Amino acid sequence: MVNECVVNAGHSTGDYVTINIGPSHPAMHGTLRVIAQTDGETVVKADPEIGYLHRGVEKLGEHLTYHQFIPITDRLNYCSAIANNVSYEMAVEKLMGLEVPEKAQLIRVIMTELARIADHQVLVGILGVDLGAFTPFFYLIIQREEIYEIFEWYNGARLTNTFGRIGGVEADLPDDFDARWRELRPNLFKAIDETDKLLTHNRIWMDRTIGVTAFSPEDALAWGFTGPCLRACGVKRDLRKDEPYGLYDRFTFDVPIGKNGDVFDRYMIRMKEMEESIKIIDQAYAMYQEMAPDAPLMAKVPKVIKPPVGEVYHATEAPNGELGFFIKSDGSDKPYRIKIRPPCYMVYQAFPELVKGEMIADLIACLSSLNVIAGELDR
Amino acid sequence: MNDWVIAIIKVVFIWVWTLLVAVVMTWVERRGAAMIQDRLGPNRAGPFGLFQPLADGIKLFTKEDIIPANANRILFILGPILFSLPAFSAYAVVPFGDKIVIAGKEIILQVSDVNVGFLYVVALGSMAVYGVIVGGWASNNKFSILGGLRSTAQLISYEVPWGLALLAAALVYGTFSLREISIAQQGTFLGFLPNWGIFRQPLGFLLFIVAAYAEANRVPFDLPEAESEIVAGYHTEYGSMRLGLYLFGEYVNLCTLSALMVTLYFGSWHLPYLNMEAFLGPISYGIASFLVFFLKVSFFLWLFVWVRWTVPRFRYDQVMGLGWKSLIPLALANLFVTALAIQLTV
Amino acid sequence: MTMDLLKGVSNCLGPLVVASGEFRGDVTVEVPKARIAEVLARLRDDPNLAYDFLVDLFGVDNLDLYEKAAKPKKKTEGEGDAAEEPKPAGPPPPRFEVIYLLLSLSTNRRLHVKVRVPEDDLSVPSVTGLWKAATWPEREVYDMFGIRFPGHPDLRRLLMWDEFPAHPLRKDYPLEGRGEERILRYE
Amino acid sequence: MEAYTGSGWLLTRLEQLVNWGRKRSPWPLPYGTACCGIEMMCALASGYDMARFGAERPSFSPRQADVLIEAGTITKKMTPILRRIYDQMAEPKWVIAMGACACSGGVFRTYSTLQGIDHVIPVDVYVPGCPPRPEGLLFALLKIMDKIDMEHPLRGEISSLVEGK
Repeated sequence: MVNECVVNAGHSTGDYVTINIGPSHPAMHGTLRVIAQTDGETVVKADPEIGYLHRGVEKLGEHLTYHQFIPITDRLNYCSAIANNVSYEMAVEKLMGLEVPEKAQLIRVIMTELARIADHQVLVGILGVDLGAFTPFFYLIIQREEIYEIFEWYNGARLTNTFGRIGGVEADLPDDFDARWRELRPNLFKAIDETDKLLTHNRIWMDRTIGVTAFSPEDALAWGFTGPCLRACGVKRDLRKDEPYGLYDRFTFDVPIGKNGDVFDRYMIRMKEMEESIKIIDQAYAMYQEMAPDAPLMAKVPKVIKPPVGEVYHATEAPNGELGFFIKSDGSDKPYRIKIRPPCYMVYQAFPELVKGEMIADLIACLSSLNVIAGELDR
Repeated sequence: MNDWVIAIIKVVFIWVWTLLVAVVMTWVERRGAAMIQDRLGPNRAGPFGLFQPLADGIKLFTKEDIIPANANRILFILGPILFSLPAFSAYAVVPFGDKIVIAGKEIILQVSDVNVGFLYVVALGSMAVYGVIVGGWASNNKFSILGGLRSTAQLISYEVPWGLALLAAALVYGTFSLREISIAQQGTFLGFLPNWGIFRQPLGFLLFIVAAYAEANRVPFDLPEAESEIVAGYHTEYGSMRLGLYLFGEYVNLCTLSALMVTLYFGSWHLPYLNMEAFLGPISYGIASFLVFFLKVSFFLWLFVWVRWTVPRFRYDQVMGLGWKSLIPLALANLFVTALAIQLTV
Repeated sequence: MTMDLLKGVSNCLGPLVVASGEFRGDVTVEVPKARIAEVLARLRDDPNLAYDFLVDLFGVDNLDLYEKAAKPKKKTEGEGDAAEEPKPAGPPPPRFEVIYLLLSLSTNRRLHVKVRVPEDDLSVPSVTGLWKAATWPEREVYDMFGIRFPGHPDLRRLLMWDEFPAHPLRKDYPLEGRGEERILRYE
Repeated sequence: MEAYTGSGWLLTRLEQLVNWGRKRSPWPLPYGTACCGIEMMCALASGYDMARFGAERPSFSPRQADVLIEAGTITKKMTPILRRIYDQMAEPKWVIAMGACACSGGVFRTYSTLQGIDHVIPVDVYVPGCPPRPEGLLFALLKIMDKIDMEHPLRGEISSLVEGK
């Protein structure tokens, strides 16, 4: 009985047709699966099935040392690996009670915000592709390549960066960051602007997104929404502002919020956040330039990290929302238990509620706008 | 006997020409998309990748031919043929130039000048939906059937404004023959505009072009094969050359629709303010009229590509809403106003 | 500040707090398992605390921790064999924990609420009635540890496939698995 | 008869033509499950533009695809689905295993991860890296083209036809 719904998605019952969408489906990003009961084109019931990318990251973490786990965090939300790295490192630093040098924190801020831009670019591009507009995706990807170049030239990897170390960062920003950033900055604005022109006021785009899968703030909070999806519902909550970690209390930036929590608001939040991130990078880089060139980059960290017995939870604002790491230490060099709180996990579980009564095309739009990354969803 | 030879030459010419344009269109589409998207596009097969469609064709021909186990075999085979044949046949009545005089014999550049060519085109246009629905149904796949259903609903809905827009044009020209319509577009309108259909029927043209995009299943109306929603729509289960026929039929369809647009609204082979017949020899005039026609068609073909890579796609209910709530009332109003104007002026 | 928080929580919960602790600013309170839903409802509705947001919910298996405490010299390396080793004498402490991470949106304070689940009674009342956000996390805990949540609307496996025979995040389950394969019947 | 069988001139030329067609039009089935999927996207997008080699029109329907680009981790839960997708593809078909996870399981030596997709489907080209750069994928595509060049698509069929008569 349990098997029948697996590949052939069961048989249609009664008046409804059961449609199996995924896991290999263009809009399912590889590993998601939704079993939808439809009445014509209207979705009566959608049942998401996850776990197709469950790689046992949490179990693996119990068998790796604290440092060895950093590369694994890259592969959680692979659109913005650096945000995960930083989040994990901060959790371990909290566990160890380490104080990270200011310069290292500034570099972290710069890199994390770049990663945020890269993440949002993917989301907006893919949302366009899923709604049938292919071209913005290409415009955004071109600029994303330039961000990748900065990452690559900082630490050798394009996507899975393994950025930073526990207690700081591994290297200073290279000398020509200034030149690269000055070249990249106008291009980023240009890409955002082009996308804006192509999509935002496009009548078809507005028809397809405004009011689609709207969500009330009360529901969003009950379902545990965080990040852009929560802000789209009109709740002003950003961990960078509300529980400032690192140096985020020193920067001035806005937290854009939406009204209806529909696909359009989620899209607009991302578009605006990209611009806010550029603002933050500007400020952080100005502060970085004032630092002494030989300022320390690492706190005093022992070779083998053996934190005291205890358990901590530390959350940061990842591009998708609150990314938290719960680490329980038993005093050895390996974590006793690592629990990752992925942002899109909570968002995606409200999916049946979101798409009920909408059309199949809206289901796809909604899924894209939630930015469900299977890597962190399934871990 | 001589007439027979000429007719056969014309048929072969138009077939080859349509095939060639459809083949080149696949190349234009890919390179055009690449140009719009800041890429290069296929450039390895032949010069500028011009032989890319050929490579695709060879590959599709030599690929394993799969008919799914649960599919309806006969209909599955019939689907692509039903889809691509009407597209070819519709071309028979579209004039692709004025006339050419060779050895004292006047040859009309049109396969056959049917006096109800108009109705013929409309009738064949609605035939294409059978290819889609038959293919979608025969595949026995839920995505295919969804695609087929979407296509049927869409084509039926847009047939109405399409037909009404055509009807208004027919009222203006007072004929159903596409050749006579073409000839009627010579000269100027109101003294300063070219005497083209678009100036006599601006709303009609808009209705026609929107409906044509829907008829051709092109973005923003590509719901029957909406990639991100229903995988590949009605041809999800089709591979090898059967898929090739579907893809190919689509481009032939585009050709026909563009030719129709030019014939009805853009003065067919006429250049604005210029009577080519007056200063060109009989043969060169024939060739020139064909070239002018072809250039105009190319523009509309390119427009199809251009639009495809610019706008997102509609949702199903929005397509229906647009068709029934906006286009049909507008088309009816257009028809009424046209009829009134003709009544008053005559 | 953390002391204030602890005081506020114990005022709110009274004798329900079995134990409490603080580490690096994270406050943890332990409450009896059977009354978890009541505790969380009280924390949520208390006007001063207003823990109105469930951040996460997850399980912890303490098997190795107790074994290490019982034999401090000898560290077990292979978790695979751990299950077969004799349990330490005396009544074993509850093996599993379920931890609820709460957040107050108005004050931005966080609280960890912990319940202990003994191996012979693997069930914790569901809190899906309080927060819908608990739906998948509870399913995941069931999937990974085998802890049941009576009152959950749809308690199925979440990440592993339905016929998977074990609960992988338990400490006695080897990292590389026991060679389970998924076999699907095609029609 | 000689021309049609063995390594006759006509057959060889025809085979070359068929191979050329297949080589220049490898439509991919982008099966990006994890991190490598993002790099695959980059390879398809403007910077690297896999379409130059004719590998355009990503076909998500397995019936229409030629090259299965398996980019990313395959978990045991996914294994039967991957197998089914491969089975649904029409011959001739090729498989690129992109990334360490697809090749060997990569860093995820865990209970839920398949240790290399070659346990379930045959793989033509392995691309190492975690994830590989888009250039790696392009190189794999070129390797597939080399492989196509070495094939004799018609030989078996024609000789069996001739001998059968």
